[in-house]
Amino acid sequence: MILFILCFILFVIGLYGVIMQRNLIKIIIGFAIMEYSVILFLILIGYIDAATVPIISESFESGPFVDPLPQAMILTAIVIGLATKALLLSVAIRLYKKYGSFDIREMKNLRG
Amino acid sequence: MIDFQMLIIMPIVIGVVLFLLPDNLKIIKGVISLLISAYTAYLSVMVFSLPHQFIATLGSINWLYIPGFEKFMDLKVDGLSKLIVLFIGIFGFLYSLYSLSYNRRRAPNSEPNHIPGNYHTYYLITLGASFGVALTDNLLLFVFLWGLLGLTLYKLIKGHNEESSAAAKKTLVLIGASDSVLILGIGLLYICSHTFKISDIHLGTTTTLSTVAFLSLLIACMTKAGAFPFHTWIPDYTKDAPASISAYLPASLDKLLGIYFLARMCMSTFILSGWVTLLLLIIGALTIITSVLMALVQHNYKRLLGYCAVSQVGYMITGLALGTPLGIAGGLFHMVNHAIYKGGLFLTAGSVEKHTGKEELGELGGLCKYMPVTFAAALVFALSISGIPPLNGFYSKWMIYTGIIEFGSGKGIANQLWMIWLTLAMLGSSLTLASFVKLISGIYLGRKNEQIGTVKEVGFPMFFPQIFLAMLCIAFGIFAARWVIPEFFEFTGIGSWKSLPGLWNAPSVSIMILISIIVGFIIYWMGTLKTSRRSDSFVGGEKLQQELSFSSLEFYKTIGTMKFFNYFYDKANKKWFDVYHLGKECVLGLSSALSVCHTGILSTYVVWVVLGVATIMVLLII
Amino acid sequence: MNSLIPLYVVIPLGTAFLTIILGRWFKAISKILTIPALLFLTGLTFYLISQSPQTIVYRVGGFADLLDIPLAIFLVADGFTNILLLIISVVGLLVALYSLDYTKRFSAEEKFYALLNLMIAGMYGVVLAGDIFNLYVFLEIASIASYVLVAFNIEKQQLEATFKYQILGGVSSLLILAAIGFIYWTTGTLNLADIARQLPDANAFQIFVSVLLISGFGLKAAMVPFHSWLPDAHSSAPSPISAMLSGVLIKAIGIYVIIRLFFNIIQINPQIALTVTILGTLSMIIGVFLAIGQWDFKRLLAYHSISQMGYVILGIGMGMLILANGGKESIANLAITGGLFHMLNHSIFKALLFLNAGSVEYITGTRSLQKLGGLSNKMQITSGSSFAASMAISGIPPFNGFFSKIMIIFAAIQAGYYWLALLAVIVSIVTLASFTKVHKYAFYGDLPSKYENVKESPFSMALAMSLMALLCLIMSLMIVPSVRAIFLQPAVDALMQTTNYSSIVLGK
Amino acid sequence: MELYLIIMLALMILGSIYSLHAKDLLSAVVSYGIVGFALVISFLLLQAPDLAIVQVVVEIITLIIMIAVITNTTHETESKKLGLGAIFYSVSVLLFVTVALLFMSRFAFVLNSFGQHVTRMADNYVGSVAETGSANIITGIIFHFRAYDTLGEATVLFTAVIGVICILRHEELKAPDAVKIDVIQTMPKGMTLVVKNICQFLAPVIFLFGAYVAIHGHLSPGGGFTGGVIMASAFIFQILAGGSVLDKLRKEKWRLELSESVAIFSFLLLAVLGLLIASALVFFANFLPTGNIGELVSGGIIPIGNVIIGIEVCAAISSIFVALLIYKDEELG
Repeated sequence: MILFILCFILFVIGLYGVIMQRNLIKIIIGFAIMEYSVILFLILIGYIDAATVPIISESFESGPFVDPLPQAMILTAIVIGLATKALLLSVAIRLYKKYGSFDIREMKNLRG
Repeated sequence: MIDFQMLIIMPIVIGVVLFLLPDNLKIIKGVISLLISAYTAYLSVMVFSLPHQFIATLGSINWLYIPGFEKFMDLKVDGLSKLIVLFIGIFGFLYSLYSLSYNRRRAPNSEPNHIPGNYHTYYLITLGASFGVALTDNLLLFVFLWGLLGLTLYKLIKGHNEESSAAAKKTLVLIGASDSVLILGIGLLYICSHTFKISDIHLGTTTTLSTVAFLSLLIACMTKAGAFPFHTWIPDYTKDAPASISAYLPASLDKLLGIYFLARMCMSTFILSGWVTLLLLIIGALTIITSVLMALVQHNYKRLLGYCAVSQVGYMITGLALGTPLGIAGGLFHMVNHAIYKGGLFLTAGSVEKHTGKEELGELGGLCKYMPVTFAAALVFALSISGIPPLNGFYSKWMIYTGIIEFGSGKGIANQLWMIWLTLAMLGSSLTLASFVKLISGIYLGRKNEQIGTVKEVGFPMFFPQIFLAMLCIAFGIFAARWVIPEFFEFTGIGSWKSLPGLWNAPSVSIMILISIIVGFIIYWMGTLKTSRRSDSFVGGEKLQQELSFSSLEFYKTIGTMKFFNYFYDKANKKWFDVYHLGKECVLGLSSALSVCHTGILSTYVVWVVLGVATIMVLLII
Repeated sequence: MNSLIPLYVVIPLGTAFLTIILGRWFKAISKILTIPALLFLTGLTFYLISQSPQTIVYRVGGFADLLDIPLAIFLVADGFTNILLLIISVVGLLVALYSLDYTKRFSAEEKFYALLNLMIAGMYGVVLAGDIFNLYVFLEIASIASYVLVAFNIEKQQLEATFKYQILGGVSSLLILAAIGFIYWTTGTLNLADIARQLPDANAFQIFVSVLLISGFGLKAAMVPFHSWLPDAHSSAPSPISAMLSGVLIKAIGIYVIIRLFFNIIQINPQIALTVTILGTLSMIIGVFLAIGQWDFKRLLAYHSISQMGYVILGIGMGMLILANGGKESIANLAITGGLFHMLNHSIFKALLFLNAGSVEYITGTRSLQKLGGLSNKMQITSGSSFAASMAISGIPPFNGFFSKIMIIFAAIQAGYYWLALLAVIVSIVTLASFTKVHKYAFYGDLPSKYENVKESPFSMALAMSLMALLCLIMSLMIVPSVRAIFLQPAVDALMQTTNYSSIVLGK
Repeated sequence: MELYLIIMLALMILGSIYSLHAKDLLSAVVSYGIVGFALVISFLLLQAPDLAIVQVVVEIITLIIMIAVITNTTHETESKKLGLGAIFYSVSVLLFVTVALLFMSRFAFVLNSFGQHVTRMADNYVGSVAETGSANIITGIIFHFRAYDTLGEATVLFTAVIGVICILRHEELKAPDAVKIDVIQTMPKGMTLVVKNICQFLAPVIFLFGAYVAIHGHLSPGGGFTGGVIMASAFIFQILAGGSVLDKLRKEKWRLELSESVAIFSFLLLAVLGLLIASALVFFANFLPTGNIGELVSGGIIPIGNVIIGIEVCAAISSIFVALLIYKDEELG
């Protein structure tokens, strides 16, 4: 259970970063950390004691395997995460050009 | 047997067809609209001859038949709705005729007229929807058509400048709000009675639910008819809308329908309890007094007429609130009379406006020579609205006064206070007289203002409706006692006129009316006192008319400087008594408070999410 | 017929890919492909709806279930899905039509259409998904496409809006992913129907997952207090995109999933139902009060989206509450019908309003209401269609919004939630007030001298707006029982028979 | 085993705390990298080699992109603090943590504890993976049973790439080819000769390795995504080390964009072919013979899918990078 709690703490740190940081890049980092914690959480779920890598092989006895489904899901999630981060970074670099800084506090034209 | 469903269907369908025609066929559209309204007027006369309690359904028209929908399409003709249908038909035709000429381009030197686009479409849809409102026996169809009326009302005023678009906005907001409240009321009514059939509902206003339902419906009626405190759209609307539309909707149809529905509620749908009666009487009295006080100080004649239109609603509500046969009959009779003379007044105002291009009393004067017919009609209407015998306004007011006195003999708080209602009603009548002396003298008497160019009498299409309505006023007045009022009782099924013989000859009421007329002149004279002295020193031995024309201008200042009134006028100018304005202030205040919270900072937003999740968790953990 | 279901995803995706491949050589390819593709899908949707209401279950890859446990990813199209398919197709088609002229001023036009198609494909994928992870993936497609489209013109405000939108959208995606993890933890399955069977009865765990899902999808649906991204994103985006976001996206990836999950998958639960209803009510009120104070045309509309979605959620949440508390089914039916009807209506009139705002902005170059005025004579189609949409959203007859509004209010009254009915009425009044404000400042009043020579917007924009205004009227017909039976009733039935979903989908 | 994981998690927590508190953005990014690599090791410990390979390469690429962004903009972080707001924010987060932990403690006992996972759906996949002919169960799942998800995933990447290209496109450019940009800025000449030479030698090897991983995805750890990311890294190294001219980069970007879309389109075609060829009109039918487990030519369409996705991912990630470089030249240079 401690693993899950640590995972949750990692999530909270990421969240805290997103909330408290003023710098766009650091907000993105905080967001990425949140994402890591969720990814890790799913893999932790799928782990089974004394199970092997889910690859069928003739050389050694196959199974029991760890749950392959979360791994398949996470493979997708990692790619999605990469896509999101790339997009965020490209927006950040554009924002830097427009505002001359990475400070999110200055970006409040849209309010009210 | 006639297809009186066509009353509803045909104007709406033709209206939509006209919408599809190109806009530059204005005259053709006008003629089509006139023909349709003539046909519906004919149909409405036919409906008038139908037997009582006639039931039909809209769904009986083939192409409109929708399976499973018939029950929402019930129509029912009874005495009350017949009466309303007849007058809607007449007004629809007259005003359509009037519009033909009124909508044409004016004299080149005057301002462009502000006739909204697709005028005839909305005119006809209004007509059909009004017939529908009067005839339907299903609350859902009722609310649908009722809402449609609000929509056309909005589209029939052209927001050509800041002021008129503000008026349009205010109108739609108030009417739309009352429609929403109406929906709430109908929902509550359904809970109480488990039916949408109007004629099947008979509820006491004893439980909270039914009282709230009644109040919701009441608000809808009051807004539509224009009673205090929901009346504020009417003066704004009448000031900026075309005169034909002011006559058509706020002065005639909206009054007819609003009071019609109120009458239906008071007569059959609800059994009023003492408190509700008291509430209605207070509303009635307040409406009479506040609006007529406002009317006194207006210098735009269309606005003045708007305020007077509101004031008269007070009489109708008072009459209906009494709950006695005499009171209800008086209220309904007053409704009809009012629709006639107030519609007529707007028509005459429209004629004046079309030919002079002026809307301020101070810029006009002495038109009686140039527009004699209009002047004569206006005079009849003005005398009628002020309750001068033997015109129709006198008789309906008289019935209401008698009703109040009769009502006073009953037990209950509202009954005990009958003196107050009577006094206020009579005071209102006096003030109405005062304001109309001002109107007539301001426009028609006195010396002609040089700024106005040549003025001609209006053409036949405008001239005929005015005369016709004036004749109606006179006819209703002359034949009131012998024929109109007894028929009225018969028709609406309130009771028998002959059962109340003792009241007709009550001399006390006649004396009261006389007193109120005298008081009215005194008030007007008091108002002119100061200024005539000043104008004396200015013009010397000129004619009396000139003093009058001057004093009508200065009237506002005189009344306005009286200490007691001064306070209220001041507040009224700041819109303290305007429900719309108050609501607007509240909503905008709340809005800006919420808006401040949206700081535009991402961190805050994320914190909201976090707090939101936490709050939901806390709520669910318990 | 079943095999036509994948086309919903294949066709927009194929269009998007082809657009990028060929776009460099054939400039017009994006337009030539997009309109017929969406037209075809619209036709297909009507065909699906016209068939007798039955649930179509499509197993991607054709793998049969093993030991009663699904193996393939399911695509499920039942009555409720059909409604969403209808919304996406029709609004998508009309917005694409509108864009034909609107995007002429854009650079990288073909990418705009590619992204639009991707977003549409993502939304189709979400509403068709019968598998929670597949739903997540397609949700991401739709979201990421929308992130980009919001900032398509790379203006300062757009970038700012998209950054906030992305961070909050990302947080919501993570919440959803975590919820999927939790669900997988206990049930060991991803198939929605299977989850419905496996998920334990109401307990703390189920509620926790519900909280994650409510907040995750609530963020996508912009329910208060998760709404803060919406006004920024929807007002900054190019107008056709605002129309798609407000008209379709928040419904397809937000409201739809919430309704589907809490009716059919997670056992109906009074606490959750109450929470959803409260959130709906809050959104309804706060949204409208924020809206009325706005001076930015599109921002005002954006806040109304929050409010109107609150209306939808209110109707459906009440239905859920009544069902969960064992109240009268007929009232629940009315409430859900009202909610779904309003959702359908909102997609049309809100999309139309955004298109109107876009048209005004296209012609005058501003969307500040204070700088506009008197356009009703100059831009008759825009002002007329905007009038229809405004009256529809304010619930004035004979437009469609009136009927759905009346249904929701009546349902609230009949169920005994008088206060909710009162709030709904107040919201409808304030809505009306704010749209009369729009009309007063944008279309009525004095025409500023610099707009003396403006003309109506180009043909395709005007056509799309007129069609939508017509739809605002025509959709009123859905109140007619026979029409309702075709369009709305299957959806309501699918929701009302809460537990039937899994048995129908799994075939027993 | 659990202990190692705890250590890794602790490392991740420390790394993330430092990363969020570092004054300099570069060190923040680098310590963020530590978090990512700790995650890779955790994956290895958790018997997920596929993920570990993908994660390590994705991590490197993310770091490269981040560093590229930072070097083109600023290292500085804002020194201003949040003031009173910070207290409110902290309290809210604390509240959230407390409530969430309280809530979770209420149902924690009903969940399977770590390592005691009970599979349900996955049993079926493991049981029937033999029919796919794929030795790697994960590849079997993502290209056979859940190939539809993979289509979605590839589309997400495609969308993001189109998005990045859109957002980083030249602002003044109103129509893509109408205006010729006058900024003909050259890339830096690349790195030193030694690095260049080594890269020239290494890049093809890395590329080949990536291709190998992609092609053998159904047999060994890795697959289309993994292989694609590795191939992309080879490409990126070459550009970084060798340097390139803007015009050439533009052509490169277009080529990458094209190959990416062609690849993903052919993946879609592969899926639709199933719809057309398979008798039952099945979307994503594996219509090719599946062969025997362990052979290279087995698994039906799985290897084809792997290769296509490999190309798509490679092109996608490379074009993100190239788009960044072009942006740097056009807007900043």
